[in-house]
Amino acid sequence: MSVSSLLVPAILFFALGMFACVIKSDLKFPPDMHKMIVIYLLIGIGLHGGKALSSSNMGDALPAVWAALAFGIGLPIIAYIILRVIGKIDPLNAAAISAHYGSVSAGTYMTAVAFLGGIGVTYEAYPVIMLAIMESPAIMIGLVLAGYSRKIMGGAQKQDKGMYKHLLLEAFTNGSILLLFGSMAIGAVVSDTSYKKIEPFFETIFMGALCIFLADMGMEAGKRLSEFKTVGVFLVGFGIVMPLIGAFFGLLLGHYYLGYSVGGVTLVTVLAASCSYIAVPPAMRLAIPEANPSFYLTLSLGCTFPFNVVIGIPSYYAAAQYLAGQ
Amino acid sequence: MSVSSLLVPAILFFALGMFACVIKSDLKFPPDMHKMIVIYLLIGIGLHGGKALSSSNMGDALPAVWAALAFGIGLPIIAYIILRVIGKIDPLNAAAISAHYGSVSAGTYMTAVAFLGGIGVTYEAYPVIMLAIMESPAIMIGLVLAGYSRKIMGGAQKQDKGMYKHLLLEAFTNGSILLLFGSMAIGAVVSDTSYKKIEPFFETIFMGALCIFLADMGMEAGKRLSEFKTVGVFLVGFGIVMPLIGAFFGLLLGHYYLGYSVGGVTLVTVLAASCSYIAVPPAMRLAIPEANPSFYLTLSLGCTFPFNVVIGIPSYYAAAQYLAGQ
Amino acid sequence: MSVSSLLVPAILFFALGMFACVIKSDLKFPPDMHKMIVIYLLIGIGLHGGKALSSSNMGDALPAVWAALAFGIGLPIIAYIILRVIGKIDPLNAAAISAHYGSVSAGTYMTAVAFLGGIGVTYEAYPVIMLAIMESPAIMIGLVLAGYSRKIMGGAQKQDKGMYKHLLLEAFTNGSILLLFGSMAIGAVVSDTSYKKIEPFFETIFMGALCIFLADMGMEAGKRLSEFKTVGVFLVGFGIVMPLIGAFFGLLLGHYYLGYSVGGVTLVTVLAASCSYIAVPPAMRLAIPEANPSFYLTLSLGCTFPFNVVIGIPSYYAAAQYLAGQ
Amino acid sequence: MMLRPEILISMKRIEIVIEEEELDNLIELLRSADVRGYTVIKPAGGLGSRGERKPDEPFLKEDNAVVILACEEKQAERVIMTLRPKLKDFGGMCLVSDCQWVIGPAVSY
Amino acid sequence: MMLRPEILISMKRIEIVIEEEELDNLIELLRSADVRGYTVIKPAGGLGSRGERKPDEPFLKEDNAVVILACEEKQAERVIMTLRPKLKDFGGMCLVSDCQWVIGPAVSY
Amino acid sequence: MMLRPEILISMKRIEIVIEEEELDNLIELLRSADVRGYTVIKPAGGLGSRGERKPDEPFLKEDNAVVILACEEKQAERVIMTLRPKLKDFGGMCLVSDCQWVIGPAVSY
Ligand SMILES: Nc1ncnc2c1ncn2[C@@H]1O[C@H](COP(=O)(O)O)[C@@H](O)[C@H]1O
Ligand SMILES: Nc1ncnc2c1ncn2[C@@H]1O[C@H](COP(=O)(O)O)[C@@H](O)[C@H]1O
Ligand SMILES: Nc1ncnc2c1ncn2[C@@H]1O[C@H](COP(=O)(O)O)[C@@H](O)[C@H]1O
Ligand code: NA
Ligand code: NA
Ligand code: NA
Repeated sequence: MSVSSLLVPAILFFALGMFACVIKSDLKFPPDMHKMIVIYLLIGIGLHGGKALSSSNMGDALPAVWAALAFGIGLPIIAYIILRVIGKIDPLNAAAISAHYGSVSAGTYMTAVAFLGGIGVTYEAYPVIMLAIMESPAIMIGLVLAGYSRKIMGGAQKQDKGMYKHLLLEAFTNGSILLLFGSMAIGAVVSDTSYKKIEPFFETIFMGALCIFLADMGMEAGKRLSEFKTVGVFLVGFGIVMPLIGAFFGLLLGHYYLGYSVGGVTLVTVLAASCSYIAVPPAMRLAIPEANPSFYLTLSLGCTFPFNVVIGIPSYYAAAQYLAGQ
Repeated sequence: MSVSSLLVPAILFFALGMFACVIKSDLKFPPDMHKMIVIYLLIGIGLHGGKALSSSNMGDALPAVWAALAFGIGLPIIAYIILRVIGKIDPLNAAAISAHYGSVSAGTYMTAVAFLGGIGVTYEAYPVIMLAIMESPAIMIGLVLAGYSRKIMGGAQKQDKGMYKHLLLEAFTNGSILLLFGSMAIGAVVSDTSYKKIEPFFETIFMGALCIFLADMGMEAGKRLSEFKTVGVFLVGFGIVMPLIGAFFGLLLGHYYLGYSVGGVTLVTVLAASCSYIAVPPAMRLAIPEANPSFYLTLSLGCTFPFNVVIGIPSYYAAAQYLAGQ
Repeated sequence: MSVSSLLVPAILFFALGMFACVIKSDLKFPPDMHKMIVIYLLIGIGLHGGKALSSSNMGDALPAVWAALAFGIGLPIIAYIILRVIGKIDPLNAAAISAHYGSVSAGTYMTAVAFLGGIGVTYEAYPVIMLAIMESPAIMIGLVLAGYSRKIMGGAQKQDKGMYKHLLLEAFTNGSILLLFGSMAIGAVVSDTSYKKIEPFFETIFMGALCIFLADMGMEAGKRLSEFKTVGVFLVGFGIVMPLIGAFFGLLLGHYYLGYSVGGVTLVTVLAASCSYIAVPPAMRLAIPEANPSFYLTLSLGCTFPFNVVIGIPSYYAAAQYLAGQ
Repeated sequence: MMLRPEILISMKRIEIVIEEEELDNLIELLRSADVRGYTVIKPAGGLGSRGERKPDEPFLKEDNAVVILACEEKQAERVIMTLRPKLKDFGGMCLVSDCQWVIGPAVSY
Repeated sequence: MMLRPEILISMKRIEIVIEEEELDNLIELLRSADVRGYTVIKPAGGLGSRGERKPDEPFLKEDNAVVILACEEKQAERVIMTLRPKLKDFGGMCLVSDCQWVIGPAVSY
Repeated sequence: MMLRPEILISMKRIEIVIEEEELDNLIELLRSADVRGYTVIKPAGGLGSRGERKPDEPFLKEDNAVVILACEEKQAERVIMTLRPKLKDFGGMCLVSDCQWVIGPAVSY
């Protein structure tokens, strides 16, 4: 794998955004621009996935669903144990951070898609289902871990039931998840003629719009770098080791259980290695107000996301190639 | 006409937006996104219309102008009589609501264009002129009806002349109307080479952008559903019957007077059946402050728009086919 | 050169925006829309320039750099002398205004590119380097002129060194400049395969997006027309004569020193004739708070920009043709 | 103030800051207390007992809304009494101060 | 307040809420009364005698603007006297209250 | 006000307007004075000793931020004393007035 595969425009724009932040440039994208691009990208990814699924065998999608649930439930538990046992992190912060690692980052996923596209590698249609599924179980596991944490802390079960119900509902009515599932459904049912009409907007210009999104994410990541001090060495390290652990399981399940191609295994690995910054942070803010948001946001945006985008994706791809014996 | 013609992406995204609102999802598009897409769509529709007109015989456009004026003046009067005589609605609310039905909904028009495009039906260039023309007379008829209402209510002619002048001016300097007319003029005069350069932005990706607009409109429509109670059964019914009355006249004029093709008759019918939510609501808010905005907004956004988008358009198309003896 | 070459959509949309403002239409684009389109256009222009440069001989770019520095330093000095000697403008306002004329307007440059594209004229890759370079020296010359002005006014050197450092830094970390340079670098290094993926977003739809930007700029220019009174006859005249002086030097350097084609000379002339409204205004606001912003903004947005867009570009092109003996 | 009572009326100014999600509930409550005028500013950021909120931070989706209302003292007491039982849930803050309403605009208090 | 008069000056705080369209007229009026400092927050929503206004509602295009200005009592009287004849047209509300200006920033009142 | 002291606490309301770029510095300062609650509204426009600022004007990039904080008198003195040396640099304005905190929300002052 040559250096040039790193020179994917999307990744370079991410670096540009981070650079702007590091040299304290006054570059700033309007906050609404971020929201708009996220909406656009989620719909685009959903439509594309739905279209691909409509021409795949839906029965074959089931293993992907199981894998997604396994990641969504298993990875937070592993993360929680590491944070508690090795890091001696207090239970509630550990619970909040862990939940993020059961979930996925649509931005990382899209960058991986751009990466694979840039080197001309194809992939299965199923990983996008995993992307859509994985936010919800992570939120619920977060709730369970928080409840467990509160119990071992001996505190009163302060959480009122109303909030639990609210959050369970939220795990399914969350705007981003809905947009992803909804567009997937739309992509699956519309005719080819209809799809052709919206393809220029949602597919042809997608990779360019992704560049602007990643420049913005680069600035967001850059902002968090300054909080590495408050977060501490252990957590920063965790933000790099945990995606590797996720990637390990991703490679295993992707290759041996799901039996996907190199491209597909790469995407599954990226999903397992990535960590949420869309649906989980606000949910944890609400579910575990005692936890410090700058911990999980710094880990998610400042460590894991940049690590995956710049180093992770090409490494996971190389590992997938190795497994496939290429 | 098969069910699949309903599966136009734009309409599905409208349904998705409404669904998000009904299940109380936290999905929310930034308010500026709405404004930006409206600006983009109006320019796109104008340019496309202008280009089409430049290769048509302008003399043949005149009947379309007469039809537009007939709708703009006739339909509000019919609406006012129904609201007053059958619905016993108070005069000022009746006047405000009526004005909306003389005008048109660019969103409905564009959805109809997407619908026709999806099933490969062509149409004349003239209906877009009607679209541009119809907002202004509706506002003026609204003023006249308001004046009449105030007189029959025996109240002092509280309306000051300054405001009338302001509103008449507004009917012509209104941003949306200006954008539509301006882009139409630009589309008509630029060379084909120049047009080709801007076509990818304003035409190729148009249908995709329309999907996002309709998802947003779906959420706006969904918000109004909860106000059906306050609005009452009669008005909700009116919001569905009045477009059918408009459609009836639209079909007649489109087929017999204008002599358009099935596609053209469908568009004319959609114009007659649709009701404004861009230029007329703020004008009526200013002209008839006594009227309750939640009445006309609920009717326009919550009843007539969804009805036209989901049920109206395919029905009007079927009726146009029937008239054409196909 | 026929009238039809003026009918470039971008220029017509500029006229439409100005018209909307003059007739006091309520047309208003969301402020964030302006920022977003500027970000998009700067990235697009940078990528395109970088790509073009990567296939050019970088050694040949050096003369363009010298020309850019000559303009950036020479033109503000000429402007300052004219303003002081002929216009009797007070030193600090003269310094602030002058700095703007050493810089460039990306909007004017893009309109010129659209103009050349519309009539099928090609151009060199180097002018885009000049575009990126010219903002910074102009800001620094502005600082020097301000220092000189303060000295001749006999006032205490009130400027603290912290601010100077801040502004020098700002001249290089300025968001717009960074975006332009960054995208240029990205455009230069990415592979052709990668570039193809982002081309639809950053190139294919560029000219259409430019139209919306220019409609917005037309409204901004229109707003300034009403301040012609306060600015006075001399300054308004200066806003039209100064670009001609710049154009004169632009033509000379473009044709004789740089030896570019007609298209390239036109672009160099446009750069020399245009005046900044992106990086320089906020820098001068900070560096010379005593100067009246409505002076330089009115000149830049209300006089020079419209003059260049509507009259300047085609004239500079005609002059470049004349020089080339065509 | 040297201005005469034909010009100024003594009133209370209530200023409430709560999370944006609760705004609809607050407004319903205000209406149930017959409030006829209020002003809403949002989004707002801030620091409180539940940590920091930044409208610029796109990842936490937490904003505040500021509600300002002017009314007569009697009405102010009623508003506060209506709000009190809910203030614990709303969080944020609720301030009351004295002010004078300049007579002129239509009465909306 | 235990703070000494070298630190605080007694002043008036005027708070005006009007529809955004009238903001330019209001500011012109303030300038004609020699006001040298004010702060504008917009868009704002609210309820008043002319119904509800919501910046989020894209279909009615009705917003408010909030103007806050601090000035000395004499100047406040002048501002109010200048505003009064127009307040009926502007609608909204205009409140006056006491405040203290912390000495430090450049004098802009 | 007829309301009893179980309901209202006398406090100070501090209202600061500065340019947005200085907001982070101001907040750091407030935190160094142990402030536990504040509200930020931005962008805001205005007029002051350094001319006009308009968030709508995309070419000058100059906005203000409004910071409101309620605290007890003691704390207010401390805040003001912490702010004072920096007020000249911040510019803008800083007002102090009396207000009453309606007891109910979690204590964040
Ligand atoms: N003492 C205070 N002064 C000003 N604003 C406050 C204060 N306390 C709370 N707030 C505002 O109320 C919001 C919610 O407060 P809380 O519910 O305590 O987290 C905060 O984000 C602040 O905007
Ligand atoms: N009593 C009040 N308290 C706070 N704001 C008010 C009050 N009355 C009016 N307003 C504000 O002024 C705006 C215009 O009021 P009006 O002209 O009465 O409709 C309203 O939308 C509110 O934002
Ligand atoms: N007297 C005042 N009343 C209200 N706001 C003011 C006043 N003076 C200054 N400001 C605000 O503070 C900002 C900065 O002021 P300055 O530093 O004096 O230019 C202005 O743009 C206004 O928003
Ligand atoms: Na994960
Ligand atoms: Na109609
Ligand atoms: Na120049």
